[in-house]
Amino acid sequence: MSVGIEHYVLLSMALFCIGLFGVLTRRNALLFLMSVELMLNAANVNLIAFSFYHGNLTGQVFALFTMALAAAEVAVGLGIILVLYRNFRDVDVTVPSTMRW
Amino acid sequence: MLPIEFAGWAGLAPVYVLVATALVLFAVDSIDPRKTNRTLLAGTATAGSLVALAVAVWFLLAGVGTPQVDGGFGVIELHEGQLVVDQLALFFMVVIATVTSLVSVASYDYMEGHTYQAEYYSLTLLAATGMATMAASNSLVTIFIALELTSLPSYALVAILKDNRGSIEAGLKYFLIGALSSAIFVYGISLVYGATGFLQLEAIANNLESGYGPLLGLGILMLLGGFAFKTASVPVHFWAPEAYEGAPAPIAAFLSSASKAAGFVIAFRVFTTAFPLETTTAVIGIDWSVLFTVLAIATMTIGNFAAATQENVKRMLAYSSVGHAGYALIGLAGLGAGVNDVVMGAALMHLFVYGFMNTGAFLFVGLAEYWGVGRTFEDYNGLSAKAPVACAAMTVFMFSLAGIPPFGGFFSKYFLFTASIDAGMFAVAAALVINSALSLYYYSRLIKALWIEEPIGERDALSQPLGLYAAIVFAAVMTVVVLPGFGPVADVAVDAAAAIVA
Amino acid sequence: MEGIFTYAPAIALLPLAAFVVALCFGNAMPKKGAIAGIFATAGSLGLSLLMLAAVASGEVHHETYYQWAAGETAGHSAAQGIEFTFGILIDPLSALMLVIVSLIALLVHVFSLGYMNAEGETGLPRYYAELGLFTFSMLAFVYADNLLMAFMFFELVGLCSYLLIGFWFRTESAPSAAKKAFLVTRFGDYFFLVGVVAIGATFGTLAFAGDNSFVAQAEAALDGGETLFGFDARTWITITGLLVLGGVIGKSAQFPLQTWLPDAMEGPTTVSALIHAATMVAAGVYLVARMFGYYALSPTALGIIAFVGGFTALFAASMAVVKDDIKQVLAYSTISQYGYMMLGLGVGGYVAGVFHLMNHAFFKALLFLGAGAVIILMHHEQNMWKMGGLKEKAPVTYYTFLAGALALAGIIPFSGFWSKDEVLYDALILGLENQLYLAAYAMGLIAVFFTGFYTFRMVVLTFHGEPRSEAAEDPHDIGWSVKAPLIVLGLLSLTAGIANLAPVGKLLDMDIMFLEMWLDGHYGGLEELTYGAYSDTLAHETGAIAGSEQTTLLVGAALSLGLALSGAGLAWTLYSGSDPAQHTQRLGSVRELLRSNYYQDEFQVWLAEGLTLPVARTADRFDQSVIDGVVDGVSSVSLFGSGWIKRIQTGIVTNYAALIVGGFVGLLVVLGVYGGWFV
Amino acid sequence: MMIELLIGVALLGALVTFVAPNRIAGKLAFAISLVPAALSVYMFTAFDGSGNALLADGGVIAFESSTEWIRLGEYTISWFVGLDGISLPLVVLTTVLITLAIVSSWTPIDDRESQFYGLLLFIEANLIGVFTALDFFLWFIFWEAVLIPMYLLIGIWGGPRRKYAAIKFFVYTNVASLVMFGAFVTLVFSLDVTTFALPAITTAMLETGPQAEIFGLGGTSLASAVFLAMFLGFAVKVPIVPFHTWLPDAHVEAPTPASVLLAGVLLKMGTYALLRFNFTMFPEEVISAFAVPIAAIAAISVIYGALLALAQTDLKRVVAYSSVSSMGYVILGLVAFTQFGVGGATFQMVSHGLVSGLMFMAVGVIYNATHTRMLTDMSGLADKMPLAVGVLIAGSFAYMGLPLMSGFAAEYFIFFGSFGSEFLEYAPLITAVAMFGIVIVAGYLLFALQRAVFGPYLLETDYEIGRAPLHDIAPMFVLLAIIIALGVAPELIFDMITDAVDPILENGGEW
Repeated sequence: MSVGIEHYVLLSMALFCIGLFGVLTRRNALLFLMSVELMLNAANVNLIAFSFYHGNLTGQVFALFTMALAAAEVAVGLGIILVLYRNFRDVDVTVPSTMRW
Repeated sequence: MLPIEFAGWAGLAPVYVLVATALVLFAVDSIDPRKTNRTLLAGTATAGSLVALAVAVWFLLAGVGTPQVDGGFGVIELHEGQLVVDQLALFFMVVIATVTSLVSVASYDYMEGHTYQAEYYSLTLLAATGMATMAASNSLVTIFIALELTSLPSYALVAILKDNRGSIEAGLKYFLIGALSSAIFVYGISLVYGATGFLQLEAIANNLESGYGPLLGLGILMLLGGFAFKTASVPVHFWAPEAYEGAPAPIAAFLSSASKAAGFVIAFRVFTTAFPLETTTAVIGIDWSVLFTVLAIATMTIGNFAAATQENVKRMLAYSSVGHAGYALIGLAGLGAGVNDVVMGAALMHLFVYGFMNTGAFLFVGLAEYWGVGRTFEDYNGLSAKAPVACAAMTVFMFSLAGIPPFGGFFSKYFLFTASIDAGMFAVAAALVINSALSLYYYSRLIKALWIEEPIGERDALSQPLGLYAAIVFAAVMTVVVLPGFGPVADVAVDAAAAIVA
Repeated sequence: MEGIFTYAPAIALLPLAAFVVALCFGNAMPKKGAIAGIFATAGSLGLSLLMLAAVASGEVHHETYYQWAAGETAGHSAAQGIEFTFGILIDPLSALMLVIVSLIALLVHVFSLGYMNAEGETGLPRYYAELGLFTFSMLAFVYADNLLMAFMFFELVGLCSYLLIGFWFRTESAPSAAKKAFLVTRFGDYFFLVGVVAIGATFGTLAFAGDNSFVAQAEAALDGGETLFGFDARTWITITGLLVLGGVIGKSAQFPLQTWLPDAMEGPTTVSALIHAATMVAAGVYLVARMFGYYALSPTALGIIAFVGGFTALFAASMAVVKDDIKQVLAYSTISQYGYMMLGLGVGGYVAGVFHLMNHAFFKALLFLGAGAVIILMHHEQNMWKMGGLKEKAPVTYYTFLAGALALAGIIPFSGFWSKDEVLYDALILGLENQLYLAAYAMGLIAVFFTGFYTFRMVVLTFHGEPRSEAAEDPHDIGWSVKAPLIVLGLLSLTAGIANLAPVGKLLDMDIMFLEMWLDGHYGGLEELTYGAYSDTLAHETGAIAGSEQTTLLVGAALSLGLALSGAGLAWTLYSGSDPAQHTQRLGSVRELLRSNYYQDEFQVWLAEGLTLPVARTADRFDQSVIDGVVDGVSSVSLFGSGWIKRIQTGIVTNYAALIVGGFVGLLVVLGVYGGWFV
Repeated sequence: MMIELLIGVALLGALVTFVAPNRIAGKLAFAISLVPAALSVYMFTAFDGSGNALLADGGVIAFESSTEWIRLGEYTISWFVGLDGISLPLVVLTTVLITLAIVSSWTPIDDRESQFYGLLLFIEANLIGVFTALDFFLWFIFWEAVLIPMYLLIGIWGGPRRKYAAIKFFVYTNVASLVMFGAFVTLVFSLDVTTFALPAITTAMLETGPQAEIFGLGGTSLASAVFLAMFLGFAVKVPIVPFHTWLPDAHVEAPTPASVLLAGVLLKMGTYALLRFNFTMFPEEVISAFAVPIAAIAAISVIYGALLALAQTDLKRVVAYSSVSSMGYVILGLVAFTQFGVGGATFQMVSHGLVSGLMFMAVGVIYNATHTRMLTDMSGLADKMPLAVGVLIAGSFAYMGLPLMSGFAAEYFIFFGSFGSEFLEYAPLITAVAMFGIVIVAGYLLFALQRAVFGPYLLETDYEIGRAPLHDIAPMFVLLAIIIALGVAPELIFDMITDAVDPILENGGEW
């Protein structure tokens, strides 16, 4: 059986939904971040699959960009999580909730 | 007379100036990391953004982006259309550079005594670079990169007060929501790419018909996640109140004015260039301007209603900023009714004026934080007795934000109102009326606190920090002056809008 | 003589000048402004007499002096434009009235020297200024040549009476009485103004005289059978006429708007004299006479005037019977006497009405000034039961007062007899033909008895018998300025009847009915404003007893004289003697009714405080709670909504993520369904 | 350039006064305000306009000046000002009243004077703008900008409930303006014009009417809907019952000079706008459909407002509610749509401005001395302050429409114009009902006078109540003089008013 474009899309969607699920349920900041990475990777899967499908390299190149930016994002994210831990002694994202309403 | 007669790449000169300034700031800091010369740093940042501003204005006046038949230089395309310098881009570069310079000047006093000053300024400039690039981006790739270039320094800037729990909380929330929305955004890009096979906006438009409707529709919807995040619109507006409240006031001003404007410019460009209304409707089976109509109403309503009963001034401004995003969304909601240039032009004008009045308002909050008078309305009571000039400026901002003449906000808001009627959006117009009334209530509450209420306790004389005062007064003067001088603003805005929606 | 009319405006303007002078410089002047007033009114009187002479020589003055406003009429009017002007009309009627008004005003000014200055009142410049303004307003009203100008000065007269009645503003009662006077007359003036507006809008003119007068227009409309404002012409004329009559009823204190007048006694007695005799109250009746041509077109309106007059005459007289305050008695007598005038005019007795107006002006001024003298004598005591025996101590006052009383009671040969008799005679002959009017006549006739009674009750209690208080035993002195006006007026009360000895004239067939000839334009006048013209328009059918005019005349005169004398006689028997009893107990429950003025004051107070005020308060509560409540409610609901909406922002970032995702899923579902993505 | 000069002087004066020291601010502002006052009086004498400024029928707009300002798509917004017989008297009223209000502020305002007088001059600039602007956007800028100084004047220098009153005034009238703005812009977009200049819009409206359909409405139905929405918008500003509740609060809490301006000029903005927009731009056909309801509301406003005034015990509130009543007359005159009706309504705008200004000044002077406005607390003031009380009495009678004072002329014109109106059905009946207001107004004012100024002097204060200083009294005498002058010679302004009113009545507007 040949692997059609639909399968890639389904895979990426599943990946995206798993990531989303993680975002919604994980309270640990690091896990939240990882879930977001998962969602980004879902997009990468799509991009590469579609690149193949359309026969141009744009998608693949863009996937590279995405990865690079994801890394940068993680770098900033980790920095913020670090100061979060310093200030709140916790990396639970639901703890800082002084600002509301 | 223009460098771009020799080289097209020079069209992005404002961006280059900004990024160069950022690098210079890094360099300055690297030479002697232990010494902090505030004047030098703030001066460099301000000078850089002012040069960028000057270049952008010069380009605009010289006719870059103006069609050649009208005696201009035409639109400059770079990298095969990945980046374009047209009137729209330059218009927003002006807004962004203006806000950046105001913020830089104000930060001189605000950041006094804080660490990481050089990083602060260079991050600001980097974010400004990202925003300016967003204005010129004409491909989903460049848009994404520019967007991230804006976002990442912004996260850091919001959280830059490392010992301040509010700042950290704000940074965290901003970052997490930002990460989530950029994931959604990228996924949306991938779907659009899947549906059309291209990422360059005109190319997308040309290949829309070949796409699979639902896939494209979902992609467009998810793209919206990125724009809504940047513009702090429903449904991705949740970060805004917290981020603005917790961030240093100049950064809040920066984000709520410049970053929002940048978000709008890509939204405008993407939706008008890549997804022309009629073609897209034919493919996805639904008129996306309806989507923006709903979002505009929801955004302005949620923003204004939530702002109405705030106790914390900064948070009130934050919500009002959400409300104004709703107003600006009219620019997209009203497309397709035959008056595209006016509708979108009005939104552009609003973002332009907003750059002054909102920045000024947040900077005033920054001034209050600098004084240490407190954060709530009550804490502001009777400030006018001690600082009449700053309070008069703040009054100008508030009335302008409320759309009361004779201030610049009047024209832009009423043009949006006019445009929404012109476009036949009576629901939006009605929502605007209700929200406007409500906003008048909470803006005037602040004026009441400043001028009418008696201070709760004795207050010492307040200092007059030069930078903050200069920025605030300049913003106030501009807010006033822009009213009589609205003619050129309106011309440029309508022309810029006409160029992309035609 | 024609040139004299050049000075006509000065008649009114002189007192106006006095007003300004007294107001601005009164304090610095000798006699606190009285001199200015006296000179001004004397000048007015002199000019008025010259006018009278000019009219007598056959000239009439009718000139527009000033255009107040002009514009287009709209709609219903035949005329295209309308001009509102100030003009002067001096014809026999107004010339006569000018003389009366300026004479009384002059005498009141002189009397005030004794009554106010000598008594050490404060605020005299204000007093004389207001008197001046009062005189100005009334004189201008009298020779106004159109209805609007008349209305304007009619209102100013009201203002001045308000100010003068409230002269002693430091008391509780005077301001209250002033307010009542203005309000009640204002109520009448409301109808008057509607009438003015209606007449102007209907006919496009408000002029009293000339080819283009509203009367002429109305006649033309009648002849043409036009429809005016959806009514046939006569009905509309009746309606508008009655509207104007509203103002008359208010000012002339006719039933049911007479209640303000007795209260108006709170003002200085001099002011009462002026108000009752020549200005405020006279204005109403004068207005009816002035536009008699218009009323003549509407028999219904005239009938109503007659009945109002007849009823008021009787009604007020009955209340005067039980009053203890000398001024109160006079006040009710005024109401009653103006009722006679209205009756006279209502039955078409134009001459009779004007004649009585003239006579009444003299004898009522006399009585009030006399009462003022008594009050001076009595050290400001007004209760008649505290008086008595003043006859010997103040003979001048007594005899002049008596002359006035006899005139008031209608005893031959005093002036009041002649005019009252003529009024009643006119009513009688009309009533003989038209039974309805007989009732009005009957009321007038019965009132004669009461008049005789209360007049002599007053005279006897005040002057006869023994002094019943210390003040009465040792009266205050009075000066020449008090006596002189009394003497002048006393003589006039005695002799004014000569002007129109109608019964004598008719019985002896002599041409001595000077006033009738005067008003009929025999000496000069405007044709359409003559008694003859009015009678032609009216074309009343009159009857006579036993078919003979003379018999009717004699029967009528005998009846009224007899009743007057019997009333006077009854009073004499009841109250003469050194220590008269009150006798009012015999009236039983009627006494309370009369003393309380038929509870009319209570009714009107109830109207104001029991009805209008609660309605106003209810409206206020409604306004505050419902209307304003809605406004505030909108804001409360908004703010409540605000509090609710901002709760979405929980502060927990995971919730935000969920809401964002939820938002997108919601949008996806909606868009998907609309866009058909799920198919 | 005269109008620019007027506005410019006021604006510049406002700025100068803002930065002047408190000590001299009052005198300085007075000196500055004399310039616009003198200028406007000069313009009054040099007035060479004719016809109505909005109706291009051979008339001349006086002191006209126009420059293109902003282009919004195909639409042009311009700086376009000029005067006609309707607006000129109102401009003079504004400048004179401001000058007098400044003088009358010298006593009561003893805090932050420079800001206070600066705001007064600022409001003057905007009021002049409202009455002179002939471009919709320009007009609307001035119209809205008036709110700012008034909000601050009430809020800062007002009475105990000033915050509530200020914000209510601000928000309520602003919402109304938005509604009106929306309605009018809708109309403009349906017309064949590419400008917001009012004369052009009027011409297009009357000659061709709406060309486009909006919301399924076109032609007469669209015009009617817009007429109604605009009427509602202006009704708040006027105010007409039941949109009047902001007014008593604002009036009562405002400091005296602000009350003077609020009652004297700001209320006239609403009626002026009604005349300029609703009753000038729309064809008779549209107006007549609403004539009876509007006239009925006007009559209700008169009676209801007067009844409310009757129920008050606060002297200032009495005067405030009576404004509601008086404004009802204006509406009645407008809707009668006759020369005397509309002309009288305009005359009443001026007259009521003077009279209510006078009343508020008098009440203010009394308040300065007694520190109370409650009728129940006062008694016998005539003894203590004869001049102030004398003016109060004169003002009261002017308010009641005493002949030879301007109020009578105004009311008489209105009554005369509306009674005979063929345009308005049931005109005689409605007029007669409304006229009953003259009785109630006498009732409550006389009642108030009796309570407050007559009777024995009873007020207990721990200081001596002295006579008011000359600069408190003088402005009132100036007003009184003008009131009497206009009452004796209404043609001073009535001629120019009717000259500008006539074209309105003649435009048939047949589409």
